[in-house]
Amino acid sequence: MLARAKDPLSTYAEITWCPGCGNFGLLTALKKVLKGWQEEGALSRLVLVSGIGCHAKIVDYVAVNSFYAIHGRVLPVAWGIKMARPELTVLGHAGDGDAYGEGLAHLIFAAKRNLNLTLVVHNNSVYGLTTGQFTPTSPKGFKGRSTPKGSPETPINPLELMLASGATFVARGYAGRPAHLATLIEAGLRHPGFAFIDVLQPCYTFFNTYDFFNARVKELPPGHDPTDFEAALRWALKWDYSQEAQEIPLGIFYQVSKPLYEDLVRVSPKEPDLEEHIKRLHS
Amino acid sequence: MLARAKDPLSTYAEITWCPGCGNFGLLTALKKVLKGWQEEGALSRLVLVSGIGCHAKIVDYVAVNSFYAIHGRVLPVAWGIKMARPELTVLGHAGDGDAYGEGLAHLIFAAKRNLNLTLVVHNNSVYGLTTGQFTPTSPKGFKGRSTPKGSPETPINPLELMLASGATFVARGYAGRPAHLATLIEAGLRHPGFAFIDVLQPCYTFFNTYDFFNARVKELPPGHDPTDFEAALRWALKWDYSQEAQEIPLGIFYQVSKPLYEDLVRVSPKEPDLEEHIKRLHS
Amino acid sequence: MELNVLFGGRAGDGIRQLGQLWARLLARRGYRVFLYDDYPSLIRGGHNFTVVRASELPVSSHRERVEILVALNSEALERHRWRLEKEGLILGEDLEAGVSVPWKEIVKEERAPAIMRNTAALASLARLLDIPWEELEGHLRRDLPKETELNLKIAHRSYQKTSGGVFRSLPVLSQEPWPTFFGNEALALGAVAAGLKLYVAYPMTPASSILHYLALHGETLGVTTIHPENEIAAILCALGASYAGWPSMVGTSGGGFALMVEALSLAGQAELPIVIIECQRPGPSTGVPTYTMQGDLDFVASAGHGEFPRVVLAPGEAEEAFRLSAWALYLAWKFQIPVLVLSDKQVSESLFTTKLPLDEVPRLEFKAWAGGGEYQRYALAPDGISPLAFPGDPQAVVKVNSYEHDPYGITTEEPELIAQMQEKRFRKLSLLKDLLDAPAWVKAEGEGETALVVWGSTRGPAWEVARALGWRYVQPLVLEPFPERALKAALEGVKKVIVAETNFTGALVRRLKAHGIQVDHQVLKYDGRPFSLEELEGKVRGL
Amino acid sequence: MELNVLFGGRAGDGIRQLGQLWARLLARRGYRVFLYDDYPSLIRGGHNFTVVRASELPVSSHRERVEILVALNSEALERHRWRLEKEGLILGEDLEAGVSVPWKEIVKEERAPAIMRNTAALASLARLLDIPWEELEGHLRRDLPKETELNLKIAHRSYQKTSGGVFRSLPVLSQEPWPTFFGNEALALGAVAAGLKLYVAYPMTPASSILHYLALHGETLGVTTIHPENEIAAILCALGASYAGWPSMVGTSGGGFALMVEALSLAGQAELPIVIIECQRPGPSTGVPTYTMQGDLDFVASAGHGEFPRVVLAPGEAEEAFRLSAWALYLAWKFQIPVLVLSDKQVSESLFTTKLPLDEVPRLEFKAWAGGGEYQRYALAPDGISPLAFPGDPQAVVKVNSYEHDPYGITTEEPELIAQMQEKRFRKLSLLKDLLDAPAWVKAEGEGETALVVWGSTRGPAWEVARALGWRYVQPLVLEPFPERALKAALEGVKKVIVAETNFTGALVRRLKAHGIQVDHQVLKYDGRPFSLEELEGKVRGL
Ligand SMILES: Cc1ncc(C[n+]2csc(CCOP(=O)(O)OP(=O)(O)O)c2C)c(N)n1
Ligand SMILES: Cc1ncc(C[n+]2csc(CCOP(=O)(O)OP(=O)(O)O)c2C)c(N)n1
Ligand code: SF4
Ligand code: SF4
Ligand SMILES: [Mg+2]
Ligand SMILES: [Mg+2]
Repeated sequence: MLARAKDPLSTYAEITWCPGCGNFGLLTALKKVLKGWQEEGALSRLVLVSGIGCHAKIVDYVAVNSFYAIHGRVLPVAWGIKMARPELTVLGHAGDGDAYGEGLAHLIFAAKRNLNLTLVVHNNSVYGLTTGQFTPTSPKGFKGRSTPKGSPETPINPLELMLASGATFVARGYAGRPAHLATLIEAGLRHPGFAFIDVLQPCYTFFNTYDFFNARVKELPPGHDPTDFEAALRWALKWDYSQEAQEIPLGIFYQVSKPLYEDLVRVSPKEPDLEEHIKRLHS
Repeated sequence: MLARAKDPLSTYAEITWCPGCGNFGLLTALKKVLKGWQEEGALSRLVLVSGIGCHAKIVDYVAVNSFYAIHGRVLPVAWGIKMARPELTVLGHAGDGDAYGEGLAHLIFAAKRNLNLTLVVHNNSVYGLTTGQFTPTSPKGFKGRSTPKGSPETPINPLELMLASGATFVARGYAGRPAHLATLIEAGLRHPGFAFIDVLQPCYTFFNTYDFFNARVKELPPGHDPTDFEAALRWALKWDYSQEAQEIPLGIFYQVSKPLYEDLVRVSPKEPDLEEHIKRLHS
Repeated sequence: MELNVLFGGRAGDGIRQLGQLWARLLARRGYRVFLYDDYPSLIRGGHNFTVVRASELPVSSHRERVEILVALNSEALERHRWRLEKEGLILGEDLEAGVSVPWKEIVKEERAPAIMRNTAALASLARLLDIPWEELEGHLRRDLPKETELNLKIAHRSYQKTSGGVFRSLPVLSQEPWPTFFGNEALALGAVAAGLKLYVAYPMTPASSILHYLALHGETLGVTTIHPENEIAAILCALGASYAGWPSMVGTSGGGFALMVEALSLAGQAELPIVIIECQRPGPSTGVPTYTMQGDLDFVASAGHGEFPRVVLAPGEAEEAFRLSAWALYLAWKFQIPVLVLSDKQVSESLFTTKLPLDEVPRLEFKAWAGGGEYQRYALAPDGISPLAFPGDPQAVVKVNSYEHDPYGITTEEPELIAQMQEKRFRKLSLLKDLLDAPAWVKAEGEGETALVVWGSTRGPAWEVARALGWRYVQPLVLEPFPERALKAALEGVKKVIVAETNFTGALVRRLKAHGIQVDHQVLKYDGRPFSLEELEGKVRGL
Repeated sequence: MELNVLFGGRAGDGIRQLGQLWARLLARRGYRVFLYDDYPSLIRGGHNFTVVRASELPVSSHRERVEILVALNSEALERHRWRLEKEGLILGEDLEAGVSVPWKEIVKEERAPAIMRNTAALASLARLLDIPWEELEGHLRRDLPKETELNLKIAHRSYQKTSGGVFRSLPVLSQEPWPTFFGNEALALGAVAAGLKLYVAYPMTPASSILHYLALHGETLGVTTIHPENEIAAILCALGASYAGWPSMVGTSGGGFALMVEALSLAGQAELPIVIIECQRPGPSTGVPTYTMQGDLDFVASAGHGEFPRVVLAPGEAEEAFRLSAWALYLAWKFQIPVLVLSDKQVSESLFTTKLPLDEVPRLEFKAWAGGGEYQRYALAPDGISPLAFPGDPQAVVKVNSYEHDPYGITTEEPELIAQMQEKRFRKLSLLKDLLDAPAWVKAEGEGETALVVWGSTRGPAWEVARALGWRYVQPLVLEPFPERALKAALEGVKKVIVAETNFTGALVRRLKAHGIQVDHQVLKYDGRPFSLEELEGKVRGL
């Protein structure tokens, strides 16, 4: 049996994250979302796609359709699934190495195209599974195994990049607040278009940021208007992913509606009349 | 003889751009710059790197060191040259398909790292050499050979992306104004850090934008402060690379100084004492 | 009865279109034609030429020598004069000898774009070959839907102005006219015939025209066509679709394929059906992008980390292209494996007349999950083929995985399971060998004791040469798994084996030898050009 | 005299470090050691174990059975009890039988991190093997520069608390102690010895530790180390550096190498020297990332579009790793070609004792341009090797090109030049064959009529098995170009050829057969685990 008898959303796979890993919070949030879909009888319409890394193991742990892909390629796989079956809802789980390093180009294009997908980035600012190298969101000076003297690079701000790339849904969650995170994921799944959620995920073993985040994360004020691009950008610029910040905002920074890529590109399958086509074009 | 007797900056290679191609303007600008370097006796310290496409042919046409690379990979090649020989000045020539499509990730990382390179993008909003498909900067609705019903994608704004990625020099030129363009390239080469120059380059054959640009391009006002990030962003957002615009600003939008990647990472070559190293570490 | 015409001019003169119009005209008169197109990697300028060979019998190669040379500039004349047969005809403008027609003038006077000189040239040619104006008009109306009237006006004036009498009469043949296809069109249509739903490709010569064709006709053909940000996205998008139940295909050339290799291995591990069309051009690297070479066989046959079964098919002309791309999709889904179709510029961008065997190609089928019990994507089936279900099925949880996995698709690191899964996947190879190491997959004709063995595009000239010399002609359509038995059977009684291919190291020769088949002579060509008929014959005759 | 100890526990228990400390301790006593590390792909939890084999004679393989089992948890005990030799010793906590020491308690009382149980375990083991405290203290001071005092405190308490007397005495051997190296460290140092200046790599098991090692010691070794955004950037950055005159290297595993293939072909066309280390792991795709397999030989040997000469070297232990990576850099520069070093997890992540032959490896040299006249990067040299100049040279304009090009490096599409350049590049292959198809590149030992032929990591157990059975031992160090002559010479007089490798399809077997060498038996293992000594012996004995 794939699913555990006592917890049918879970599989028999043993969870192999380090004790204390932020991914547990993410799993809690995901399961909360899945539960809702299950209750609505819609679980089989959901597909998860993951990269490779600690984050990616999440798909082994839930008894839901999944494509455990390769490092950096969550988005093109998700895109293909969606092109074939637009009635499915596709949720990607990527790491920060995955989404902002190896696979960065796909991320910008997913936003540019407004693909109808949701992407959750387990952003621990470290390559967890390969034992602690710096990633595109590691703070400058981060001492990882490939940068023993400290990272020479300034981190990117994924929210800023996503806003600059035309994303229609830009949010930030925190693995330490699974209930809030679940609402973000749910909102992302219901958003028609590309929903991007950067999730601050402490890596207990290689970059333990619990204290740093606990002291700083704060939900966006209720008055924030997510359709206001400039406000969204201002909020996004509040924190530059360095190790210094007064306040790190969480929530939906930006959400607007734009035409969907799939509606513009997808051709409905049909039985072509090849004979006719050849007569018309090639004879 | 590689160089033409009458024009020693040029090679014997026959120029195979279409008559009217914007690349001629770019070549004029480049030659102007090269001439200056030649007069200073510094030409041999210059290295050009190109991708593949119409733009890339430029390296065949000038009698200067060059690495005619592969599609999308101008920047990592340029990076490697610079790591090995920081005393060389490296100028990349990329296409828009090259820099914003196949090689987008490298561009963002070059900016993030502040590599000490200059990149000129021959942005004709089309894949010229492969006969006219849409690129990441083609306007929505562009009818190319891969999008006969019109491109389904919104163009990216490369300047906005570069600003969001931490670039320290962001400029825009126009192939129709080679003299101005030459000043931008020269400024880019002298900028210590990553200098990005998007050059509007009409493709006479597949996307003739001369009239469109001639009517709209305008140099930034002299009062523009290139160290003002917000002002730079505001100017960058004036035009979204669509086919509608009142005014398309040209010039240096942004220029600031940040530490150079190479200074943080490069180890000077030396003769290692392996015996000692092994004794210390492995015995 | 045969007629060879060379059209030459600058890029941008519309040489290929001119050749194509001529080829289609002849095809409609019942001729079998072959069009070879030679052009450098640039958009305007440089020198292009197109050779159209027409014959009563099927042809898929070009001759070096021609009866007519149509020169759109003087360079064409200079470069190709040596090709002209005695008594041949030169057609052009301002010629010293030959038939001159003032096309430029006509076009100018009609204020038409310069490229319409090609219509004018066509009309002159038609006139010289005694094609009635009404017939030509009919062709042009069909083939030039844009600016038709202007084109007709130019054609008509040029037709009238062409003097010199009839060079030769080209009788309308009584045999059924065959349609014309570029190789890439046939590759596209084969996959469509088998059930293609999604094509994803990043432009790259000489594969781009598959993308252009499907983008243009996708609505009619029921195929969604995507041009993504790069080749990596292309194949992963296609694999996502395949997981979700849509037969998908990607196409590229060697450099783009190189970027797909990581995902090829993913298809191997996750057992996702996928068809990859690789249109070769001379390498290494950017190489000579608009020319031809058969230099990627070893590469595609062993690309990808780790070991997994795959199929490599190699068509030599349009009908084979159609058949093999249909088979590729069929095999990919039947066996849940990646299937590679290895074409090259010479097959992909040449024009052929052929009747595509629409009813003879397989339609996609697969082992569908019958329901009942719990779904296991990687059930350890005795034949290695696990039943397929797709996400969205309320009865099944469908998990695919790039890690080694258990039958449910959950990651495993257990030694026994690792070995079992590897064995499961390779059980498919035995089935594949049974299917593909069979006479149907090795073309063999003739009975001689000398055999000319080729693969892919070298088929065109080789088939004719073998016939002409009374030799046996042998051509494997599948290269991986290598059809050793079928080849040995095809070569039974042969005393001398000659292999011809357009590469430097002899990829087919190496394979034959590795499988214990002796090769007496190898004829290699690696200057980016295909063998012409005369050239190949010259090189093998007397061996 | 031999001693085999297995250390087992959870990931995060510091098992590998424990094994390494133990191995180094024994190495300093004059023992030759080999450390095999078995761990799943996770950071905490799961089950890890490390086997340390020590002997008076050089060893590079592990035994299945051990004399001592050090269990850091009960799972280790359960899983590995079967390995224990009769009269073997179990060391752990809360054991029913064996020697129990309350490590957890000690660590807790010292308020030390839990992982320091490994120091405690080491101390107990030392005590049982009669290692004086002072000696242990010396080792710990050297090998644990961080938190040394705390570690010593724990070690000392544990040492004291270990009762049960001496299990066995381990004499200090009179032979010279050899240093210890992980395979990846030897690969790194070999390249450094030959003149490496730049290493660029994206992390990927089992290659990552080359990156970590060079990043940490680059300052000392004179090597700039870069971790870029992906593997594509890695190799192109390295090629840029190589163009500018810096010897560069990249390292990765199969999936990362797949992403480098396009640039490999660029190196082939542009004739840029580059060394690529590919550390294999079980595929296809993500596969089983922390285990081992020899499954990528065909892939690396023919990766890349188009045809170009390359070299593939495959070391089987640390000394070979050192030698071959030095040779790789040498060959890359001497011939201006890409050279691949094919390692695997078993070579890369095992620990060996060896004296690296610092003075026996070649130092990089190349044919430098002598100046005078105009520089041509691709001068049509008789030996195919054009003299090198670098950008910055005031006398030379240095143009490299991914297109086919003329001697100056300017793009060409001319058929004659295309052919000439292809011939020029392949002239290097003849030189390479002369150099590499030679006895020095095929290890051969023993005189038997039965030969055990292996490559890469299977060397470890195979060499010992062959010795034990009185067989001939044969191992090609170079796989491409395949040293056919040298292998045939090494196999002269052999009546029975047995090949062992850790893959499914028998890559070496296939190569031997393709080169006319008969193989009588193939022994394949493809469960992700290397052969242990006993396993290999059991499988080949009696064949
Ligand atoms: C092409 C490729 N390169 C490298 C790797 C090795 N690799 C596996 S996971 C990983 C890093 C993952 O980091 P991240 O995406 O941040 O995930 P995390 O483990 O932190 O959740 C890498 C580099 C790989 N699997 N594939
Ligand atoms: C990996 C790879 N994919 C595709 C190609 C084919 N290709 C050559 S040039 C080009 C497009 C170039 O467009 P752009 O960079 O905008 O240059 P332009 O020709 O417009 O100057 C492409 C797709 C290639 N050479 N390599
Ligand atoms: S290494 Fe970090 S991210 Fe990975 S499981 Fe452990 S704590 Fe979590
Ligand atoms: S196709 Fe366009 S970009 Fe290329 S040479 Fe012609 S005009 Fe210039
Ligand atoms: Mg991470
Ligand atoms: Mg362009």
